[in-house]
Amino acid sequence: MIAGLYVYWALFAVMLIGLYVVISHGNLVKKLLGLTVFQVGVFLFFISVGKVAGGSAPIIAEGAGPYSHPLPQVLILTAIVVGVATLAVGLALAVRIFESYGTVEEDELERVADEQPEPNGAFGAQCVPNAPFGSERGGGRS
Amino acid sequence: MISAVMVALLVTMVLALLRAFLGPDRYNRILAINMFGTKTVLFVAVAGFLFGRPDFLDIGILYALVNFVATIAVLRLSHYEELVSGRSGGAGE
Amino acid sequence: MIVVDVMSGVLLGAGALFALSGGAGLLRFPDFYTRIHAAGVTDTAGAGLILLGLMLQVSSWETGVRLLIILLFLAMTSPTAAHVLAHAARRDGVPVWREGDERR
Amino acid sequence: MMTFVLTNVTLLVILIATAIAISRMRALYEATMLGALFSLVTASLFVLLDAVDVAFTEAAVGVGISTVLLLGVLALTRSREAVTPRRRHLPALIAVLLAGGALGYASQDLPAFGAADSPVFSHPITGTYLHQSQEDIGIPNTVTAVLASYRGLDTLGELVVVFTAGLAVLSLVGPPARPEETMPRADFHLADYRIIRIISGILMPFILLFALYVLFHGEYGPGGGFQAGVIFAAGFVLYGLVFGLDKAQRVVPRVALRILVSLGPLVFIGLGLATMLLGGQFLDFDVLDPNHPEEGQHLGILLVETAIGFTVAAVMTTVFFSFASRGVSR
Amino acid sequence: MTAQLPALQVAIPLACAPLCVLFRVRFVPWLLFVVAAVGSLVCAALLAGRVASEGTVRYAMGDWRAPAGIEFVVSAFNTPVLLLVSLAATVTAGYARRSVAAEIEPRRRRLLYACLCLTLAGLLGLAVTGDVFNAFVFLEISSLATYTMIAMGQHRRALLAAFRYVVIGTVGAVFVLIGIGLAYAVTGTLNMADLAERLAEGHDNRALQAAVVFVFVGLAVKMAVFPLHAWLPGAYAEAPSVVSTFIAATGTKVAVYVFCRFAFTVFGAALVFGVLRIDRIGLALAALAMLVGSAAACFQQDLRYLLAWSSVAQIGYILAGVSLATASGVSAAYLHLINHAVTKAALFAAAGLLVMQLGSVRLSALAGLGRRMPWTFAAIVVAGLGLVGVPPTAGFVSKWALVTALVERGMWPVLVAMLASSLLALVYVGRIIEVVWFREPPASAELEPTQSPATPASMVAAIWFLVLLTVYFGIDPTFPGGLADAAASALLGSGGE
Repeated sequence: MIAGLYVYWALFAVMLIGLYVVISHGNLVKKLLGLTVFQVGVFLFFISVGKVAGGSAPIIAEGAGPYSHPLPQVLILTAIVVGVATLAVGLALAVRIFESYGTVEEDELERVADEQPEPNGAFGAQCVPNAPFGSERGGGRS
Repeated sequence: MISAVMVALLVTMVLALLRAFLGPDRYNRILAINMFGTKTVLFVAVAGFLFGRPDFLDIGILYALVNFVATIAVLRLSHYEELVSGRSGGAGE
Repeated sequence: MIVVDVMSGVLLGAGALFALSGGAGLLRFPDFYTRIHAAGVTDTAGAGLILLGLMLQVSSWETGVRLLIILLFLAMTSPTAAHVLAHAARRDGVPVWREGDERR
Repeated sequence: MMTFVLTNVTLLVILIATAIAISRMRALYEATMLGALFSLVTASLFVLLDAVDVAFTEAAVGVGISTVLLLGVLALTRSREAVTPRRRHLPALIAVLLAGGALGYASQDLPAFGAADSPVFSHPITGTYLHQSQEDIGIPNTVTAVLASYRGLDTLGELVVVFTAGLAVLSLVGPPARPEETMPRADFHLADYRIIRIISGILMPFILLFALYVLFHGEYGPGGGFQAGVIFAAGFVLYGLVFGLDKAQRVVPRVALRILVSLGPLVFIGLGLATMLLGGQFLDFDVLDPNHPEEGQHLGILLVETAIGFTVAAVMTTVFFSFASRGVSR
Repeated sequence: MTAQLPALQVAIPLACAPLCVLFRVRFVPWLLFVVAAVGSLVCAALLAGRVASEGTVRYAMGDWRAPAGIEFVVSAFNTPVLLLVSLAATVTAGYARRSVAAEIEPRRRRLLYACLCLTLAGLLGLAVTGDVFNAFVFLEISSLATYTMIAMGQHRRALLAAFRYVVIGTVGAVFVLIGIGLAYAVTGTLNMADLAERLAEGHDNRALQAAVVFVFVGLAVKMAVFPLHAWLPGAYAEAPSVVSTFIAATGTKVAVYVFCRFAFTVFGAALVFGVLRIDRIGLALAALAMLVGSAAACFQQDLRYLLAWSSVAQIGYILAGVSLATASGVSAAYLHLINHAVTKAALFAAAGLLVMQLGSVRLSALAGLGRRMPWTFAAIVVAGLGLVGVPPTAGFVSKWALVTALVERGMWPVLVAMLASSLLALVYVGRIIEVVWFREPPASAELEPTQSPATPASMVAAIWFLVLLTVYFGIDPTFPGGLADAAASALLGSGGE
């Protein structure tokens, strides 16, 4: 019983850890990291379904024995790129939220939203983040 | 013999992982992860030979490249933050 | 043919030992700079030996070329990464361990 | 066989340990680095599970792009070392227990791991993809064959998703600043960057050459459009990190990026419409070369891979430049 | 060319999106969105004709036979959705020009139009595809484009609403992916028709039952069903008014269609409603959604939040209809899906017009403006009555169909919840009417009589077209009713079709 399913239980554990991080953590960037862990767990599950014992990669070569199934690998190639696309959108939002609210912690966000409900629209950057790439332009609005 | 090397690599990876978890400050962790990356490159190469399909070594090249880019990125971005906050005395010692 | 197998066995064994010693050094050494010495040396040397050992067992020249490319790439980037890491740590003021200090 | 199980178990244990460490790690920088390690272990597991193309993509994307983006955002949002401890444990535990229960309940009837007679392998399309494709399409790498031809629409959808992500970052974090706006500060040209400069300078041509190799080698070995695009982007990221944003933007001008981002999907959809006009179905590459369809499939797959390669490279580089110049131009 | 219609349906909007980004000349992006919307409407109409005459239309992508390749299936159950989404897109296109010019800064306009084309293409693809994983990909396309558009809202709260929707939406999409993975592991195929055949006998397979649960939890997030609806109020209210008009009419509706498609034609009603009793859970959640949605709507201070919470309640009605699993129930659900989409699009469009004219739609700011802008507020009142379900409007027809379906199955508690929710709807629509017509405008409004410039004809025309449509469907429900009955019979009759 255990011999056949240990992989699936390990992967289910990874998925659940990711889900736990997404829901419990307050920091927006940490949530996205948890989301990545959750998605990777699912991808590994798909690929382990397509694996045959003693098989080899589905690249046809003479006498290369049984091949693992190519279909789950195609699906996961698509899913990985979808995951990164969602991560990029989430991170862009996190940067903009930091510039508008001054923080990326959920509880502080609620406090800031209650204290100053009506600053000027979403485009005003309250504070100037540091320049991570060693370049400085004339004093940004601080 | 190759499976012995595989076992050695796995043990080294676990040791590096322990240092990554224990590492008191950031630099110990970067070092452990960089070492883990190099061992993964070797793991892929040895796994290719062990399981009979040695012609998939492009992945090894990619691992080495990506490991190098990640290490430079970690140093470049985290290091820079210290420079800005001026804690390390700016331009030089 | 036996000589080639023996040679690759020796190389692989040496590489494996280097890797293991690097891992052990990483845990046992007291502070960052000693650990980076352990990791830096064994990374490059261990990788080089294992890849050379594998090269002797290669069947087609394409695989051999790929192993050579990995070897060259690792030989260039691994020391660079170690250097940059040590330099960044030094600039960041990570204190050097003196005899008698406690482990950091 | 034993070494496979041993390696598999070890890597899974490392995977779970890293996942727990990420969830418990309070400092965000360290959590991101462990995220890079997590992707690396996942990629190694993919290699073990014979998913070579997926290992390629996961390593390039998970360690290369995601880590750099996460670190860039952490630098931009000046995330403090420690994350505030306030956590909502109760809803998380409820969700995890429910999902875990459902997964556990499901695992009892799942086919055994690696079983050759599982429903997945006994389905007739296995034969179609592995053997029939050699006659219809004739390329050894069946993953690329299925990706680009049998399920071409999935790949088109995926390319559109990457294009949408590029639009999102362009609209949220703005287009990358113009090169002259991003002049590096005086002390940036430090002696300590000279060694990385030299090494990166030497490596850059080989990285781009390797990306092109991966792009055109996709039919015979692991590789393909997405992997090549991400390797291109990793090369430009390295160049941007080491030589500063302004030099990187001279290498890859903004206009070229904007054109390439929207050119890729157009080429792919145009190819689909072209096959329709030539009398076939949408994305049916047989009609590209009427007398011997196999050549048509080769041509179609090559065009698809190239379109994907350039689009993914352009989008990932635009995303990186936008994040980088966000810190600068503000 | 008519053989290629299903592919054209998705290809036209998909091709317009990158073109929008390439051609940055002033009105070209808007023109491209109009081309995409009208093109998809023409394709939908032609397809509806072909389905009516020939029955199910199958289209193999890349000329690969079904289980190996991806196929599009257009039948009676998805033509109403195609027509609805294309119609909503066309009306939004007409409405969009002035509204986007007023709310979005020039640099972002072409990106918004590109995202509108992508959302349209994603929703149409989701409605048409016959492959399970392909549905996941189209779901991601439409979701990602929607996240981007919501984040273009004027207020900074839009960013928070977009981020919450990204996290919840992605977790929902991954749940759908887990469900697909479990179903694939048990059957080995991704084609819906093939999946239905192979699942016909394995009803006691636990992995399959878990797959059903995971897919439906993921879809419940996309449908904003009661416990998982947290993202909807913020997303609809903070988005630019063009975006909220379009996604209010189509976003959750296509998710309901996918729910029906999975429940009836993929997993089979016997498994979903027989073995797993999803109908009891669905009816319970629907009743809760009705009550909570309507109750929350009564306490909102902002018109758009009020409308968003009322959407949560209306989705409860549709879910109640679907969960009955009877022909009359599903037909009533489809009818309410169409009527509510048209009504809610009219209301959000009117709210967008108010935002453009007055700057904000807080109820306090709207006090006593009924006389100053009679056309806009008359439209709001008529559409509001449609929400409540007052006889001349379409809302009454679909609620009546729902009541008869509920009575037929004898689901009295859900019936009571429905009536209570309609009463609550009367409360919040009455509140709007009272604030707008019977209250004295605050002193400040008097000072700037010029505040109401000439209301743009294109926007008022779009709003009144939708309102008249609701009234027309109310008086002569044969067209939507026919579509709904055909869809219900296609879903239930064919089973594994």
